[in-house]
Amino acid sequence: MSTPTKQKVESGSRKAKAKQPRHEELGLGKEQLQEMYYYMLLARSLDERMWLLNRQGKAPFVISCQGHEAIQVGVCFAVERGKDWFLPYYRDLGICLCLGMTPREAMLQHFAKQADPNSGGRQMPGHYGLKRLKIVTGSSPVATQLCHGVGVALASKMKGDDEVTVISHGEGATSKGDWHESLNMAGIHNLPVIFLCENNQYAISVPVPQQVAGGSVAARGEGYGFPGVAVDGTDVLEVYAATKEAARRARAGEGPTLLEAITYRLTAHSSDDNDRTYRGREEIDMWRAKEPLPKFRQYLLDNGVATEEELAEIKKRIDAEVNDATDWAEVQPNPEASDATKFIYAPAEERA
Amino acid sequence: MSTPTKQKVESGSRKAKAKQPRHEELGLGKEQLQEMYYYMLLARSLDERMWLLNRQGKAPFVISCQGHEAIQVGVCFAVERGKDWFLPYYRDLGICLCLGMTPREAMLQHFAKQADPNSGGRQMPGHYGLKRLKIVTGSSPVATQLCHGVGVALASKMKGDDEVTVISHGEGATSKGDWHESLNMAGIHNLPVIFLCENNQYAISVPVPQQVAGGSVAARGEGYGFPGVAVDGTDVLEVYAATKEAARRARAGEGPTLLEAITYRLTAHSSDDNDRTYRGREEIDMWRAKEPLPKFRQYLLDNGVATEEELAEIKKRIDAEVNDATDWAEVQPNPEASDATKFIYAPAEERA
Amino acid sequence: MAVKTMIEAIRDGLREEMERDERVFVLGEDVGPRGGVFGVTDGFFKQFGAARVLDTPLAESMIAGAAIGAAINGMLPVAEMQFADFSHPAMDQIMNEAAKIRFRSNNDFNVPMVIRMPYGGGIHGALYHSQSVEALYGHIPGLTVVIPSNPYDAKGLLKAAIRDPDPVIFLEHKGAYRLIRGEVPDEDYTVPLGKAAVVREGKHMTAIAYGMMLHHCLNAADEMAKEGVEVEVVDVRTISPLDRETLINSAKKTGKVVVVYEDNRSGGWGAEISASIAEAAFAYLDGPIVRVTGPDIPAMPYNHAQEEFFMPNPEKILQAMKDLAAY
Amino acid sequence: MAVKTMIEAIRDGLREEMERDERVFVLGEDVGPRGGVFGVTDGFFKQFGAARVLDTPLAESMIAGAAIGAAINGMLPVAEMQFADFSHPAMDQIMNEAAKIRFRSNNDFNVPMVIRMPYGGGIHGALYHSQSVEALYGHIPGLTVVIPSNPYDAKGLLKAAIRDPDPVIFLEHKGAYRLIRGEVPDEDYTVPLGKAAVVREGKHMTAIAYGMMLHHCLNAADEMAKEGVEVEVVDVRTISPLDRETLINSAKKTGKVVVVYEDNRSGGWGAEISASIAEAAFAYLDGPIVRVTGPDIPAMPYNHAQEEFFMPNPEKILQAMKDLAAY
Ligand SMILES: Cc1ncc(C[n+]2csc(CCOP(=O)(O)OP(=O)(O)O)c2C)c(N)n1
Ligand SMILES: Cc1ncc(C[n+]2csc(CCOP(=O)(O)OP(=O)(O)O)c2C)c(N)n1
Ligand SMILES: [Mg+2]
Ligand SMILES: [Mg+2]
Repeated sequence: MSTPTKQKVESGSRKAKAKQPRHEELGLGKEQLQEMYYYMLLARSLDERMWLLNRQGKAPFVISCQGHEAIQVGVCFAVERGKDWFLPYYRDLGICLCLGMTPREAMLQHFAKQADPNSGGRQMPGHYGLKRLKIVTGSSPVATQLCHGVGVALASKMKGDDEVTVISHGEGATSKGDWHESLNMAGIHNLPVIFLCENNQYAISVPVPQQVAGGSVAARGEGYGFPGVAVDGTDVLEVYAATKEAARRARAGEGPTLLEAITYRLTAHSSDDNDRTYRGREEIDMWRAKEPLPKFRQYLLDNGVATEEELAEIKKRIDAEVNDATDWAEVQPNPEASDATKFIYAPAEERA
Repeated sequence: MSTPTKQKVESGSRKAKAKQPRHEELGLGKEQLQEMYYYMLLARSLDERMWLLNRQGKAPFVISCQGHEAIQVGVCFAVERGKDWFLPYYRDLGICLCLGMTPREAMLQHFAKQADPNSGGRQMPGHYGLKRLKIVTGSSPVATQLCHGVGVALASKMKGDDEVTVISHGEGATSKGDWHESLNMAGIHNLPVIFLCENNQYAISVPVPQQVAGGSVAARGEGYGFPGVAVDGTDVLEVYAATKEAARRARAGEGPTLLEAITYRLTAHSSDDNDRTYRGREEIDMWRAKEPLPKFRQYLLDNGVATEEELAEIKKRIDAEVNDATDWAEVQPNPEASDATKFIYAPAEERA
Repeated sequence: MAVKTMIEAIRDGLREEMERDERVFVLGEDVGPRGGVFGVTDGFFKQFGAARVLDTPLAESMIAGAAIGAAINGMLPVAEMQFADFSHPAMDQIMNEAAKIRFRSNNDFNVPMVIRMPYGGGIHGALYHSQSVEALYGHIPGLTVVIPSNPYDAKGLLKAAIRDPDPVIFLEHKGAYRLIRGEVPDEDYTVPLGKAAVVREGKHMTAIAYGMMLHHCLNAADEMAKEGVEVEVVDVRTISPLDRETLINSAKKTGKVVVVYEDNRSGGWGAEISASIAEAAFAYLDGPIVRVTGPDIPAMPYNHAQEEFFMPNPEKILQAMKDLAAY
Repeated sequence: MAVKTMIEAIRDGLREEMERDERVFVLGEDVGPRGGVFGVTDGFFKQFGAARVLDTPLAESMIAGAAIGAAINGMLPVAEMQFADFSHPAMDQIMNEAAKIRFRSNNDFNVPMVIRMPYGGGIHGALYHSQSVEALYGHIPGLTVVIPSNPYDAKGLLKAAIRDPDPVIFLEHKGAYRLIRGEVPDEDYTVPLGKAAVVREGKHMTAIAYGMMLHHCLNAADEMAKEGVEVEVVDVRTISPLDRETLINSAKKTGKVVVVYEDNRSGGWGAEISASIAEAAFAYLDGPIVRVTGPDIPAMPYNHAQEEFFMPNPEKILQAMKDLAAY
């Protein structure tokens, strides 16, 4: 697996129409674009800091969003944050930040602090869940969240709530029975779901040809009676456009969309992995050249959406936030051993 | 769900070419056709007798192949019996008979006798397994056999054995995770497998629109990178032709085929079911008119493959066999209570 | 009070909860027009419509997982596994997801859902329509596992389960569905989760059981009474979390304990009951803690003789009680 | 004899079996070029090639199910579940299929396969990389469930498992992989399935454990010895079928028993051990059968303090031993 294949791009980059920049065509203004860039860079910067802290021995584990930033930010900007549901997976730091998880909260999780709003330090980093942001709690077993998301969307439909549910996962997750059972159920009931596959070419060490028969995740949509759309996951605007259409469909009662956003995992699978055993330098370099962040940066400059100065300002702001989050979170209290027995069942007074 | 939709017929009934009857085009002679008819009628006759015995209180359970005979016989004649592997499901009485299970053996199973070669009376009727015929033991949990079949085919490939593996199942089974995981694995490794979906419109009471998103099982093949073919499952020659091609592909190393044979379940799901709660008389009548047996009978007569007398002779032979099997099996010894503890692990001398 | 069968009581309880609270809905295979293969949801499709009586595809993992999601988004799903034997594909969703969601989210999320599963043998169901699964689910903290033995408890426990804010596995013995009858009040009531019940008082010996086996114990206790041995019979009712207090108190009172379960012996739930008593009531025991159980064979055979061999019954229990009484 | 770690011994055993018998092959996630996430199959891809060191898609049910099929068609598959915590989606294939195939086919078919699973906690693996699953699989007759505690046994038991004609669940404690070292002979040998081992003789008390907990028991026993209490330590080794004879004999000899397991208490495998002893050795017991176990919480937390709270350790075991000695 070496090059990103664009199986079917149904939306995005409609280049024609004179010289109107793509973002204007999509109805996005300067402020929004700068904000998108901010979140992409914030995700990357926090992620890099997490690795640093891991190497310093301050956190036993990191799992990374690097290479996925354009997907995660593009998707979030195309739905209604605060109203729509998300079932992210462990790479979705960028999604959670866009939805409102603060850098301090991210670092509370990274250090497994008592105040970690995701799990109180019970789960590993990357296992998100914040009810106030409609981010549904996730686990480690791959693909289980697909079924939950379908249930969330079923409930929305039953209650008549105008909510879209975004369920994200890797391409490895598409091999699981839960993936299939969920797409089938969503298709039968025409549920307002966006199945977001962040295809980063590997499931730990296993490359796409050994994972996905036929090679294309998007091609599977048709078999369930709804569109499967492949987009360049390193291009935030393309992801945005495809998600916008998927969300429109969902809200209009037209049913689910399977969105395959193709990118590359820029780091090892996690801090426990050694990716030199299964992939080569050249492949990584080739993908480094297509990185989402420099690409979008260039777009902003080329199209006069941001100046170098503005971008430097954004970076400065982010650096400060990352420093603050790190320093602050590191000294927050750790969980108490005795609290381990809490929250297994509801307190007696809430029970029947 | 009312009419059999032919989504995509890639082989079968190529009517053109003058007046050559279809079976000749397919290279089938008179003797084979009569044998096919024999097995179809044998399956139906045994099945009917089993219901009778159930109503007489002589056997607690029946699950039926009625409506599936053309599929089961057509498939078997298109592969190499004795050499190829089968992973049937509980409706596949016709398959097992074609492969060499005798009517007496079928009745031993029906009465749960000690000498039942499938399970010694341990499993319910319809749970087949005869190693000498390369029929792999099956269970009740739907779709588990898909994974086993993929493993059997993987072993064939690893050993370089020229074996095709036929895995059959209902359309309800396509909703299970195991179904998907198996098709994906078979596609990745290009395994010599025929996935035979006997789509009889219902999974107990649940009709296809509530079971299969998009409505077509065959349409899912493409997503795994191999052909999905829908055929008229009431037409034994059409099933034969499609299976022949699937088997050719498998043997040539071209990989799996997903074969959807469309028919109708003519009986209730089982002797425990009451299908009047969920389907109407008219629908049943409409399908009765397309029944596989009269249709094939007429073909034989129209094309001079058999005379009324020959067909009457076949029926007579079958009646005698069914009577013999019933009478003989009924008086065979029942299992011993104390044998229930046998065959949990290998005897000590076979262990390491 | 009307006399009802188990299945009627369960059906009534479920229907009343659906009438009481719009958030309650059922999902599963064949629960719609067919009314469930045992008829528990008979008439529901007509009364509540397709949206609240949802025929799902044949996909147990999705059924459990979608119920989790619906519960998170404000509904109160009651999922049906057609047979407990087919719940295995959903074990990941039940054990790793439903059971752990409140805990892993540090109380941010909870999953108010019920999964009903017909279980148990003696009905010619063979290997895959006869299984007991309470030991598997009972082992997982975060789940509440319930097994009613009579119509009154069945209805009251089911209502409590539906109103409980956490996932409940509700196991219904298939052999008891139509066989066991009892009085059930018309008015609304619940039976508390987590409480065992002493259903027959006695001073010489304690028999502990649940589901169908409870009735076999009561029969055996009747016989023992004729010989002057008063057996106290305890209905566990909630498998997990286990009401150890009630079990241990009875063991302390009588000093002799028989634990009965239909599941195969090794690692069956009665092992936990026995171990709990061996640990907490040792000083009070006058004899070994005896178990009467299904044999350690992979599953229940279909043929009659071997099925009977598998099932514990009043005779087998009586023999064990007599032996223990004589200890 | 060379001193090896657990993981080296397991790797050697597996490699030697693959060299010895062409039918042996491994399949699982990341077992190929990556050599497994713990490195058990490190170097195998190069030595044996892609066909015999098969990187599968991320699909545990298929992994187990395809192994069953391959075993039926003449191969000897050794499947890897990347973590025991992810074996749940395969429980249907393992419990309902693999375990029951010889039985249900009346001895016509059998399934010579091994499923290896790293299990256990104390490694900052949190809820889903720390679980113990032996109670779930141990409960199912037809399966053989093995947990080695040291490199010698690990290699010998793995070889026996691969050569066994029935399905074996082979559980490897992750914490022990690199921590536990021991002498391992170069020549071929097996350790018999189904046999517990008395690894330390004693007369005052019996401690029963397996896997990582065995070492904690040995440590605690050392401490007790200083106080004059000789603890006999029994390594269960094969969880199921359980070698009751060895356990019960030791209990009869010492009269006092501590059962230790890392899994959460209720319905853990030690409950079966305790119940078996309570039933068969009652007359010999001088005290309650005590259990030292993980707490009944849904899973192991990630943060250090709560992880430590979860894990049994020599101190907790020592305390229980002291209390029991004083009984
Ligand atoms: C059911 C299950 N099996 C195995 C694992 C171990 N595991 C964690 S992540 C992973 C790979 C996932 O790959 P993919 O879905 O492509 O996501 P990516 O990490 O590439 O973003 C594996 C095998 C798991 N967490 N759950
Ligand atoms: C995992 C599982 N769930 C539920 C059942 C109960 N059940 C037995 S057959 C059946 C319907 C199967 O339908 P289909 O696959 O279409 O086959 P058909 O009976 O129509 O030939 C169901 C739900 C089962 N056997 N296994
Ligand atoms: Mg990936
Ligand atoms: Mg069907």
